[in-house]
Amino acid sequence: MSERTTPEGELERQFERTVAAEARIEPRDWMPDGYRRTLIRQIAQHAHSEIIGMQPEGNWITRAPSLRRKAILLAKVQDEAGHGLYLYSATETLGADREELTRNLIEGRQKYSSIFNYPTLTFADVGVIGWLVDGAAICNQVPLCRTSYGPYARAMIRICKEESFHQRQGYELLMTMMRGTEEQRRMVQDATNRWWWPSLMMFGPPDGDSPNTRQSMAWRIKRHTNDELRQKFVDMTVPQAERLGVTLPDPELRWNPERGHYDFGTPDWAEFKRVVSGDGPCNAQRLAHRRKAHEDGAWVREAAAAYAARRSAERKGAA
Amino acid sequence: MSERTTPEGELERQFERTVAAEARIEPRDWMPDGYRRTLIRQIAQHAHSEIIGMQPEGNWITRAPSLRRKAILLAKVQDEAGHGLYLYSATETLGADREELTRNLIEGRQKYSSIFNYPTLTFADVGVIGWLVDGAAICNQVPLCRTSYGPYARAMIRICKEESFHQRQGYELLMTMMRGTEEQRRMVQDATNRWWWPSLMMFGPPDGDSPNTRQSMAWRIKRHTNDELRQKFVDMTVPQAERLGVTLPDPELRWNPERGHYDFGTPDWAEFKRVVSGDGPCNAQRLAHRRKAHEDGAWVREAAAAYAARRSAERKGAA
Amino acid sequence: PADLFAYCLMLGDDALVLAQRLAEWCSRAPELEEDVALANIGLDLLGQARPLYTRAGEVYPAGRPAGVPRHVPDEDALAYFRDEHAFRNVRLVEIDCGPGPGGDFAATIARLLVFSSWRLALLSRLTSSTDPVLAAVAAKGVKELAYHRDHAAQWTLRLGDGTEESHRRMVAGLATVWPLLDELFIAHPVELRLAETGVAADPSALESEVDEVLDQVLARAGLDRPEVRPLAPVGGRAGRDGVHTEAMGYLLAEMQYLARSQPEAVW
Amino acid sequence: PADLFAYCLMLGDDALVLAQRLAEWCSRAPELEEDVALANIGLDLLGQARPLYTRAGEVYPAGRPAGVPRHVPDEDALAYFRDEHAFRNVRLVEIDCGPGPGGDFAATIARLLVFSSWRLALLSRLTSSTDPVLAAVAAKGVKELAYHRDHAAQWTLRLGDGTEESHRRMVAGLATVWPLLDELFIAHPVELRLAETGVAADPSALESEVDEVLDQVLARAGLDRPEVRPLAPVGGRAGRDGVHTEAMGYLLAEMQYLARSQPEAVW
Repeated sequence: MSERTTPEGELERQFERTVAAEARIEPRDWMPDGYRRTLIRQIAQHAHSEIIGMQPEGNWITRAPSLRRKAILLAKVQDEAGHGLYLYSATETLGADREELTRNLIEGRQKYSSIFNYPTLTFADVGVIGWLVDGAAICNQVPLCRTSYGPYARAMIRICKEESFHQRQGYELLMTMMRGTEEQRRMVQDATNRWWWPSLMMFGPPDGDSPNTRQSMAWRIKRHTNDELRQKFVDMTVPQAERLGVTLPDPELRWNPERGHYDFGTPDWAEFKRVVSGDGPCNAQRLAHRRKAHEDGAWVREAAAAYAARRSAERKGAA
Repeated sequence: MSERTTPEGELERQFERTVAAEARIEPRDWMPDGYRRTLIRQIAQHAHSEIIGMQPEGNWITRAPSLRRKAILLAKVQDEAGHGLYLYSATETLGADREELTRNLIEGRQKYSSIFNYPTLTFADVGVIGWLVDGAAICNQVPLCRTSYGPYARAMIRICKEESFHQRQGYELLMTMMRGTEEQRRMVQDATNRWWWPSLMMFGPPDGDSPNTRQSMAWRIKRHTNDELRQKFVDMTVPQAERLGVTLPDPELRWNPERGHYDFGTPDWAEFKRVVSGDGPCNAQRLAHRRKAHEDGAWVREAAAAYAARRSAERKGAA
Repeated sequence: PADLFAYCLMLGDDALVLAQRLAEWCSRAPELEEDVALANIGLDLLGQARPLYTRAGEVYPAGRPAGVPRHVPDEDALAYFRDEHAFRNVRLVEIDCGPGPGGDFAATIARLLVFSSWRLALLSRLTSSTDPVLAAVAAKGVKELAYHRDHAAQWTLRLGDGTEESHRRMVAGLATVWPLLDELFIAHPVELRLAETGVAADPSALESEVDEVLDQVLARAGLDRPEVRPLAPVGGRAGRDGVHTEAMGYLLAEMQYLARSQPEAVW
Repeated sequence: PADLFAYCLMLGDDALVLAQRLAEWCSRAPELEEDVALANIGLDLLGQARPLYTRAGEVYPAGRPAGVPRHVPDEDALAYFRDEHAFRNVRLVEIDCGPGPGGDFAATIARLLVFSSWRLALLSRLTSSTDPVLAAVAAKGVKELAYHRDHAAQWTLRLGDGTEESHRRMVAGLATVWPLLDELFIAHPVELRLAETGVAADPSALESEVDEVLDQVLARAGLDRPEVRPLAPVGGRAGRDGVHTEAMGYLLAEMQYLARSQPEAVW
């Protein structure tokens, strides 16, 4: 490395100028190893989250109570698979290997969003996931549309567009259910109670406990702190809850006219740590499901590869 | 063999005297090879029928619409497993090997009653199987309680007792359903329509086409011809259908005061032959189910055998 | 109108039940691309079923299941509140071809190949149906089905001509679905009556066309037509008559349970 | 009476849901003797659930699900017309331990060992319940549970000390069920209140007794206690609070579908 110090230093300054100017880093551009590693890790975790995130909602596709909802839900879960695909592609532009990332996921070496380690217990959960979980995801992701790495930013633009669509659909389902029977209103309230705190945890630990934030912000990978995003989400969501007619399960939640924001209680960070470290209600189930799908499908992928290799050899033989 | 001609001849006369006197042949008694082979085949087929017969009714245990019916049905299917066990034991007294008979079944070398190759489509089928299928089985089996081979006869006494109990329970379920809703009455009639002709076929082909009947009757393995038993079943069942309020799906069915019996139409013997030869609606499914259970359980049986062998070796070592 | 009602159900039920089976794969497919593809096919089929049910309800309101609250649209009343015997789909679409224990990806592809080849031939004819809704559903559907058939054919080639294992599984998958093939070409009286007036197509007229397609795909994939006998009907009745396999009851229980548990609910 | 109602449901739901899971084995067991044995155990548990539901309905008629026709007995109204969140069983009994894809015979035996050891300890205490029905159910149940536990223990020995394969599977089976163990000893407020009046038993008092039994069986079978962490509750709530695993909804759909499809029917 030392022999290339000068050009490397030049490249690094170039990189920093690009980032500072809010321009995009592209796959062929030079980038610091730490930037590359951070991005691969972050995008892979995001991809894993989309893939694991298919399960909680996928759990209701075969049982959706109307054909319209069945179609909406199937399309949504399909979109999540699609998001996973774009994001894995973005990691490939950074030199990562999808098969390896998948192994990292199923062997528990890389994380995915902990929110998916909670079960979906009623059809209202489908709506609440759209409203709260997709809502929180959008808060997290909108700034990523301006992230410094080009392929990631472009993937996020597409993903955010689809997620807002999902969020509106989720909220609309809940609105419909709230206009329905007493039991349906109970289901919506119950699902809200179960998903509210985990949704707040989606923004990560409080800023004081978030060691990677500063570097990521300098690199323009990240643009807001966890607590800023969390506040934004709460401020956005409280009026939506009111319109819906559900109570958010936080007795400390109230408008603070001085701050111009809602005050809210402290999530149970001990629970957060347990779930992140593998002890949520569904961690084992989600990973086992993914692992089984991957292993059961191995013979198919092998067959496709063998077939492609043979065809390609034939074409070369013919040429 | 020739050297033992005289004692053999004596044994054979002894055997024939025993049979003619309506006494029982016991496992240690001499018996002709043909008698032994016929019995093994017949008892094994009967055992297989009990085992395969668990499937059509077993199909409704997890979905039974009341706890009482769930308990009755589970107990009934359990009894069928028990019947299979007694009957396999009876074949073992004739020198057969249960594992080999099971292989004969799952590899399609030995038959089971073709009636179980029809699907159970509604809960009414559970009742109709009790009423018609168990009813026909009882007609077939009551004479077997006096069959010449002791262990078989004793097994049949126990089995017949339990089957009449099942038959009454099936009929009672239908009676209850007929007192229920319009839809329930439709279900009972529909199930009756589907099971009536297959039940008549349970007595086997018409006497003219039943090659084994004569020898089996001489050996007192069988005591009535197929057609005699079929007539008896029809005579018994028609008044039951009337009490129930269902129509038997046979336009030719009517009382014949001259014969003192009901006249009835001819079953579709071409369908019978197709189902016997493997082409019924469920033949492949029933065998695949049995095969899967047997294969999935192989490791358990091997473990039990290894454990038993080790314990037995330890006991010998200790002695 | 009762005939047209029944015919819409036949076409709609085929699509809905297969969509339900395909949805079972969601998050379980061998690769993400296939999760997307199978969901897409399921969505196309759902999208065909819905206007067919609506049409059924429109032409023959008496066919709507009794007792379903009025706010439930016809499509849902028909999909969620009909009992098994009122479903008119062919048995091919209801059997478990995986991801359940009854099959695997190869059996799913085998079914999709057979189904889409057949339905493409059927919808092609229905584009000129004298019923405008059927004609419109068919016109949209032929494009979708052409893609489904192509997708299934591509996989049949890959699996048939992939590895030894995939070849073996593809052979088994074909053997799983082939007994259900004959039923596709048996005309129901409703179909025959409606074919005479140009509303429906006689399925028995599709057999040679479908056979040719299947033979071509199998030949290119190095696979033989399975030598299996057709699955018998029950007392002469099969899927189109509302007589199904034992798999159907479980499928409907899962699909309809929530809707039936809360009939007054609004979704 | 609402407490006693809830407590009867807890005990009844544990029994019914496990009976339902055991019934899934029927015609699928590794040998006929085991088909008989598992059905027997399921029947015993069903036989415990029924008087518990009847007692629940008797002491607290307001708990009967609304809208169920009057001819439906309480036991069926409670078993078939309650929604998932009203089921009070521990999560151990509802998970798929085979014959579904979630387990195998070893996992089934592992669950039965844990469940029957625990329930035997629980019912032993309830034989002196001040509620006569609970005491009677418990008195009958202890004999049954002693057999269930013995049966499970015998198989644990055979599988743990059988072949390499069976040992491996038994280890995996224990790992499947062990995360659900802790929940068995967490007292619900209803249990605590009723324990004070001598109606119920405090499950937290059973832990050392059950642990001892399990340790003994495992030691004899050459198996270690799995090192797995307990399955987390959801927002502090688990089975006894009506918060279940995702498996529960499918189980109820299958079990309740027919009864709910035809609520006016008489069975």
